[in-house]
Amino acid sequence: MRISSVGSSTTPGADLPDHPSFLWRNPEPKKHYDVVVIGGGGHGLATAYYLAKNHGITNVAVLEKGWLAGGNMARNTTIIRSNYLWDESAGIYEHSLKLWETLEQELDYPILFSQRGVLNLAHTLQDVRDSVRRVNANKLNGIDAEWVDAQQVKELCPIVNISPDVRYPVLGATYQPRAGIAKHDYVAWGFARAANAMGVDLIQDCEVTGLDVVDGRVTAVGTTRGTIGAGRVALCAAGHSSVLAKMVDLELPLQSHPLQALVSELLEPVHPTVVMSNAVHVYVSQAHKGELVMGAGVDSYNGYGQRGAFHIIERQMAAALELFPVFARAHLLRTWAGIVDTTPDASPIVGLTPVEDLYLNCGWGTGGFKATPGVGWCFADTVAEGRPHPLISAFTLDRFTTGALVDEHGAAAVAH
Amino acid sequence: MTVDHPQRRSPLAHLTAELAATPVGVSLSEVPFLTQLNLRVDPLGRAARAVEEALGATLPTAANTAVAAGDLDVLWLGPDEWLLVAPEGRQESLEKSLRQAIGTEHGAVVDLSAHRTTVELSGALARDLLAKGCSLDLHPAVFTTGSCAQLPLAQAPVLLLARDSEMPRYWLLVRTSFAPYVAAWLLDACVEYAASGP
Amino acid sequence: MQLIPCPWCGPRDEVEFHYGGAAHVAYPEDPQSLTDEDWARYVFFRDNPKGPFAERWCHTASCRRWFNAIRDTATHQVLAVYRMDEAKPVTS
Amino acid sequence: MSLYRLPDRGRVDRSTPVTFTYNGSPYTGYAGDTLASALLANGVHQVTTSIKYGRPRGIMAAGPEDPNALVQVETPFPEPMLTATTVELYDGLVASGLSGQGRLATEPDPARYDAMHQHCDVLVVGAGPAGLTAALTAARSGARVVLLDDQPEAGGSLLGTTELIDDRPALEWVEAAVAELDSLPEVRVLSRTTAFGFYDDGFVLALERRTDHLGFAAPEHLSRQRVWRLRAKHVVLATGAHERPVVFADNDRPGTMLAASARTYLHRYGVRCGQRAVVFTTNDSAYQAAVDLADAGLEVAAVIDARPQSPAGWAAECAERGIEVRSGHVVTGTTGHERVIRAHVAQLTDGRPQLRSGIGCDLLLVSGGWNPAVHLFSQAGGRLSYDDALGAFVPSSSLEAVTVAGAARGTFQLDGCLADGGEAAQRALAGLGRPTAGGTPPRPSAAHESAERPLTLWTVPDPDEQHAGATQFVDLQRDATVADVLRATGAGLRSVEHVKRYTTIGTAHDQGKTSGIISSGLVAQSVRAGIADLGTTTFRPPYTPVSFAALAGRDRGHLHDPERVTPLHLLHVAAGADFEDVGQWKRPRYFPRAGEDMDTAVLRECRAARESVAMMDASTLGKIEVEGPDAAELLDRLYTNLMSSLKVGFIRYGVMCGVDGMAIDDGTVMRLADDRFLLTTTTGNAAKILDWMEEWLQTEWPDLAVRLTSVTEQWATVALVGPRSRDVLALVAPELAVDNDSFPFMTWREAMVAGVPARVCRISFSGELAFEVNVSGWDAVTLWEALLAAGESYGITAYGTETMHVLRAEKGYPIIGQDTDGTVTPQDLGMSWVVSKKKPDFIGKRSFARAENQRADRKHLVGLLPVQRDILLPEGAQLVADPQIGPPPVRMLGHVTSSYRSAALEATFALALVKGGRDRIGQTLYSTVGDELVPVTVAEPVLYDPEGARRDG
Ligand SMILES: Cc1cc2nc3c(=O)[nH]c(=O)nc-3n(C[C@H](O)[C@H](O)[C@H](O)COP(=O)(O)OP(=O)(O)OC[C@H]3O[C@@H](n4cnc5c(N)ncnc54)[C@H](O)[C@@H]3O)c2cc1C
Ligand SMILES: NC(=O)c1ccc[n+]([C@@H]2O[C@H](COP(=O)([O-])OP(=O)(O)OC[C@H]3O[C@@H](n4cnc5c(N)ncnc54)[C@H](O)[C@@H]3O)[C@@H](O)[C@H]2O)c1
Ligand SMILES: Cc1cc2nc3c(=O)[nH]c(=O)nc-3n(C[C@H](O)[C@H](O)[C@H](O)COP(=O)(O)O)c2cc1C
Ligand SMILES: [Zn+2]
Repeated sequence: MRISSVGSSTTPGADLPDHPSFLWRNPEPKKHYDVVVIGGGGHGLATAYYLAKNHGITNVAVLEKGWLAGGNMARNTTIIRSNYLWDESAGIYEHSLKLWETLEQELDYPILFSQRGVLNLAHTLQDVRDSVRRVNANKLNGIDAEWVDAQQVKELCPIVNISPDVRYPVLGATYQPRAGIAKHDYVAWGFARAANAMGVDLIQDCEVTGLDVVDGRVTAVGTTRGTIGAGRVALCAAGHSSVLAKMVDLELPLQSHPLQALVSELLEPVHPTVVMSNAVHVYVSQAHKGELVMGAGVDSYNGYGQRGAFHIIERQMAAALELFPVFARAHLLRTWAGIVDTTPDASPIVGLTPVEDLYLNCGWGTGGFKATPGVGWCFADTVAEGRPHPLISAFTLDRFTTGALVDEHGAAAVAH
Repeated sequence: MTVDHPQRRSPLAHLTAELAATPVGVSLSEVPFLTQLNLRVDPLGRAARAVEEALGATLPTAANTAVAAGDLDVLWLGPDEWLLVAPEGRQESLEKSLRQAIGTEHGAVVDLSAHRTTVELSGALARDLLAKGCSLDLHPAVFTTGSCAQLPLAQAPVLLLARDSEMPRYWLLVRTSFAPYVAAWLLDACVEYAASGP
Repeated sequence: MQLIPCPWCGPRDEVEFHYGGAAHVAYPEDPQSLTDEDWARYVFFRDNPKGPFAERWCHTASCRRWFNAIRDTATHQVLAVYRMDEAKPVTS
Repeated sequence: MSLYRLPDRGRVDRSTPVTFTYNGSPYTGYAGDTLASALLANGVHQVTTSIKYGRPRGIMAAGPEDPNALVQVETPFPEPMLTATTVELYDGLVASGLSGQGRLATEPDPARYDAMHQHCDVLVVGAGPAGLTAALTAARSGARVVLLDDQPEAGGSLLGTTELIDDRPALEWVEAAVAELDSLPEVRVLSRTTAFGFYDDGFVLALERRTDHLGFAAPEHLSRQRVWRLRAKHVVLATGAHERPVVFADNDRPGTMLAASARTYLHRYGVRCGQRAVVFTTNDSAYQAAVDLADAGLEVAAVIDARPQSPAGWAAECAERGIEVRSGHVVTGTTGHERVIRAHVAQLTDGRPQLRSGIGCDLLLVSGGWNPAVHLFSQAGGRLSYDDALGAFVPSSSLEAVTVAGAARGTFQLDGCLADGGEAAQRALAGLGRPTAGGTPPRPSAAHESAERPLTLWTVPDPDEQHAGATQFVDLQRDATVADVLRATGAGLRSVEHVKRYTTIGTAHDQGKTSGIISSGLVAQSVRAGIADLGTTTFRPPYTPVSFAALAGRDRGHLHDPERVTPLHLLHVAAGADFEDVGQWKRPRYFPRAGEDMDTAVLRECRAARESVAMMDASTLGKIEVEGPDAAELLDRLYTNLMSSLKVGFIRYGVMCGVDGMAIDDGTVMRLADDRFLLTTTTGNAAKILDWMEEWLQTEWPDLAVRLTSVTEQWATVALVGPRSRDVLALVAPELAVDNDSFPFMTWREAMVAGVPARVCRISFSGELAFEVNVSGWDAVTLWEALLAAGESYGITAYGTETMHVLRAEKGYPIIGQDTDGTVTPQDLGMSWVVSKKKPDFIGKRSFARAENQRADRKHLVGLLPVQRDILLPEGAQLVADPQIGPPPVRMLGHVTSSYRSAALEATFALALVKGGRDRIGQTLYSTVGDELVPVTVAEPVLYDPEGARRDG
């Protein structure tokens, strides 16, 4: 397998590695599994992988209602960073980032993890305060983070317009050098292939339509391909978590919203890093083939339609051109949307549920791609051991009752 | 008590010349210092009738319509909310008569004369100009004379009134803090109609 | 871009509206008497169905009225709108 | 005249020659050409080389579906990645071929872009025969109709044919139709306009290219491109169909072209694309191309028809022209390099090609059938189903208020398209409740009746069995081949979506318009599934690429977002203020004098406020009037403290919390009358708080008789601050008793100030004796200038937000949003006094009782004094207990929220949120300053005048 670096060659297609010639089997579902993972997105696949790898639990099925990793995993802007504000978040995201750093070798799959650094721009004095606060907290949590001024922003990303004359000038940015992007599909396929190789059954076109609960304990899942017995059930359904939880009358503090993204045509390298801006509401990177990948905030209303409204895109383009005037004649090639499950404090919910043997991983909202290996690791451990892994123990459902929220709105408002 | 305001300044006074220099087909001007009162009463209540009597005008109950009575315009803003627009200097007398008419019934009268300023927009191209930033159907058969609507014009909230939908002639009532933006936006929208460019 | 039919102003672009989430979630009669769980339920937990959803919208850019709508969250189709003082209509 | 340009055909303007440069060589074409037609007319087929393998690539189509002919345009301004088939030629055009990656200009784009809203009863997309009849039928009824088409002129595929309608050339009918439409007042016809997105409720976005075709002559004042935001009651999609190729080995060689496209080049541009052609088809439509080319003087060597039987009528036409027809044959490959020189032809027996023979040609036309352009229909949520007879996906569900007509729904005969258009319009009119006007439907010339069904053939078996499929290109732009698809299915992939992502088929600029369905077909073959079940990949906007700038429109630069300003703004600008963005507002941050930096200016401004008198523009504060018998009750429910006990003429400070108990805003409340209050909000929160209040009022407590009105801009507010403020006020308000007894703290008065009516409040956000004077926005300048004049002898000093912050922080007054972050309660701020114990309930109260709120180590707002008195702590600095920090993670105790140099304290100081902070007062903590830790002493938050003696003057 060829593993290549980024942005060097003049023939962009030639840059990309070949995929392995075998990925996974397409087995018929068995009657019973030790663990049934619902949802074949990145989190579900990573969970299955680590169940097999770290815990030797291989009688596992991942049930996916559509095509594998066709949900948010197929449509996120792939930003990976760990510079979140609170200790609890720093713990899980940094654990994840460390895993990313060796994941390519671990999975023996070219996931194109590129640590090109992420800039979060500050445009107002309050942005500056919040940024400095986060940088300082990150440093004390052992996370590489810097505050850079506008001039340094320009050095890191020369096409950013740092003129003071724009509507919302760039006052500086936080910078995490180890942050970056990866190729989303390859990550999913890497986990899938490795899990498959260890015996995990990846079952597509298999929608879970019911959960059997006997004496307060989940025993099986009803699917469009028949009932499947389960020792334990791990829910990794992202945008559809509420719908599934409802099957066991479990109410979740989640709202599912459309979140849109877009790409341009392939362009010669112009954008060496990742730039995010809350205030003007856009984030941009240039992916490996050369397309600009961008996103903005969520559409305001609940929606399961995997599509959003176009004024969001138009606004985003205006914002992008404020920051990057050279993008004027780049072309919008494709837009799309995912369904993100947002929580009141912009932090995930991971752990046990009131239903025995039913485990929950949801609420990653607009920012869970970066957590894929980290949460897969911790969630697998939680499911295997029947207790919360220490790194996710703050992200209980219970926190909404006690009030011990992990409010990451500041670090996560345009959260990717 | 009317006070003499020697230095009173309207929000777009400094742009008078620019607004006057629009291309053929568009006229733009500020109509400063109009009296504007916000009125809230139950449309079915006794107070509403008393108000109508005092004003000599009906309170329109059809959404997004205005009625004119003499030099007074009554614009529907909501099911129990209207904006009364009158020539300059009438706020105190109008407020007084409204309060009197409402009496002890629950209502609200708020002087908003300085809250918004008014931009008059007319000419053959006026509708096109608005259509650049306003999602409402401005067809004269739809947004007829006397129609009014609150909505965004580009990025600014405005209150739009069709004084004459055929001619056409519109009023844009704009919160003063947004007025320079709206003026700049309108002037920029005119650029394409300038015969030889700006 | 959805057209949201304001019960007063008629159909207008969605940008004119503010989304208010689930409808018919009453403020508890006596919050102080609730358990922490019940209070948390009121504060943080809202229905999130796929399909018809009774939700609140406010026509902020225009008449500033709050109203209820039943909208299918899967298709975005607005099935009904009704004023705050009207009962929830039956949509099949 | 070149060998390839015919003297007597085409719609190009031969009186207007146009010179252009391609890949460095000069060429000539005509007005009315596209870059592609002009290149072809010059005998240039190769446009570029391919992205991955560097293979020569040419022009394959005549429209936006071309997967190959990518160019970079350099003049008048660089633009990446346009298809040569959609670039209209203009004088001075400089362009070059692109191998997949475009290049952005480094200088700013000078062009204007804008948007326009347009409503109509019926929107017709596509001005081919179906669209034109639909538009005419609808328009004749008096309906408001918009007809748009991406081409410079109407006619659709008729532009590339020689058909007759009503016994005259079809284009005469088109011309008459357009003239009639143009004459109707309620009709708008937009050419060069592509509908690129179909959203909910009849909302269609379209891009009009207004000046691109003018090149250097484009007038600067016109927008180059315009986004139309169309809202239609009914949409007729008459978008036609895209011809697709059949895949065979080396099918990417320049000179290989879609059959109907060659026909279009012939009839529309007067270009013959070669001298000797071979036509390879699976359906009837390519025969017309063969016949037309032959009639135009090309040698048509053969028609290779994959079907066992060629259609009799067409066979006869071919025979008449001496064109050999080989049915049951396929093209298996090509020879050539920059251009095809030979087509390899073989008989197909039981699906296997037999012995090959070569036919010399410089043009290889291919038709593998037609894909209805269902993109917009699918975007709008319409379902597709596979039509076996057509070998294509067609609209299958009915969408409310949408009708698909003509080739877009699989109607491929002209008569059918004309009829479809009329019926679509009738359906639309019926839905709108409009009667249809009469009129005879147009009648086309008779078409060849054919008994032969089209054959669905995605790919021809590769004679090179060793590298099977390696040069059989499915997506030419992505250099993705049949072998790639097979590798994907071999890897276990079953879904067309996976195959798309594995092979990248369909992800280039053309979004797989010609290749997508072939990929589906191949997958179906490979995994032995029905293509009907596999379906297509998802159609997403935009239909064709749209420049970012067009979408940004005029929302750029200073129109990007409104700059909200106060009535005093121009005075501040004239005074040289440095501004700060607060929400959308521009607020003066400080007023530097010559040679001053911010620190010096702020120290001076602070000193003036503390020692004499200073003033600031506070007009940006949100202001809400609350009126009605239940006004006090509403405020009691929303504020944490009691407002109903406030007396008329008095003012009270209040805090609002969310239901979660966290502080969301603060401000003052004036009681104007028993049933009237005026409250202020923070600058950035005005709209949010009004919405918040309305939400509670309308949705929870409709029984309360209260009405809320925003009066933010009605009032301009000037804060007059300092020990001399009373003296200055007395000068400008001679009738107002300003002494402490007559005008005590937290009261307000009505008075004439500077000759204008005013409401004067005695409140203080600085701890000094201070007043806030509110006047009508019209009178703001009068007031400001009068205060400046009256205060001159006291050295009255204008100050900005920075000084305001220092003054308030010295007093320990928090700023919601700066000293709080959504996780802070009033108690955390040390403001238990503002939380009523008496009220049975108010918003947020219940949350205070939660477990987390009981913890002693919650964060509290405290003061911090750096031990070294001149160190300014950075806002955002983190605090730790021990200077000896171990390895991370290090336990953090809180952070600095506000930090300033204080003239009054002659030291720096800060406010901070600190875990258990109130219990740490007097302790030493350590604050990060860069990579250092510096000791700080925890202090009471009120550092200046803790007794509050100064505010009474
Ligand atoms: C536009 C966009 C941009 C984003 N950008 C970023 C970013 O830059 N960085 C970042 O970190 N995060 C980002 N995210 C968020 C990230 O994509 C998600 O948080 C993350 O992918 C969620 O985990 P997942 O991969 O398991 O989810 P998914 O891939 O959505 O997996 C859930 C799966 O469950 C399946 N499922 C649902 N219901 C059922 C059922 N009943 N039966 C069987 N299967 C079911 C779904 O089909 C789906 O495949 C973005 C998201 C979007 C939409
Ligand atoms: N012989 C065959 O097999 C065959 C197959 C297909 C079509 N045809 C012929 O083609 C014609 C089809 O007529 P028709 O009216 O359905 O289609 P058309 O192809 O004549 O016209 C469609 C028009 O819509 C435009 N268009 C497409 N998408 C657009 C968009 N998104 N925005 C703006 N414009 C867009 C196209 O440029 C074109 O001008 C008939 O004459 C038919 O006989 C024949
Ligand atoms: C990081 C990233 C890069 C992408 N690049 C391209 C691209 O170059 N071309 C393209 O057509 N789509 C691209 N896509 C979008 C996908 O085609 C597709 O729209 C997305 O996976 C959502 O799936 P859907 O549109 O089929 O629903 C990209 C998506 C992501 C997440
Ligand atoms: Zn309304």
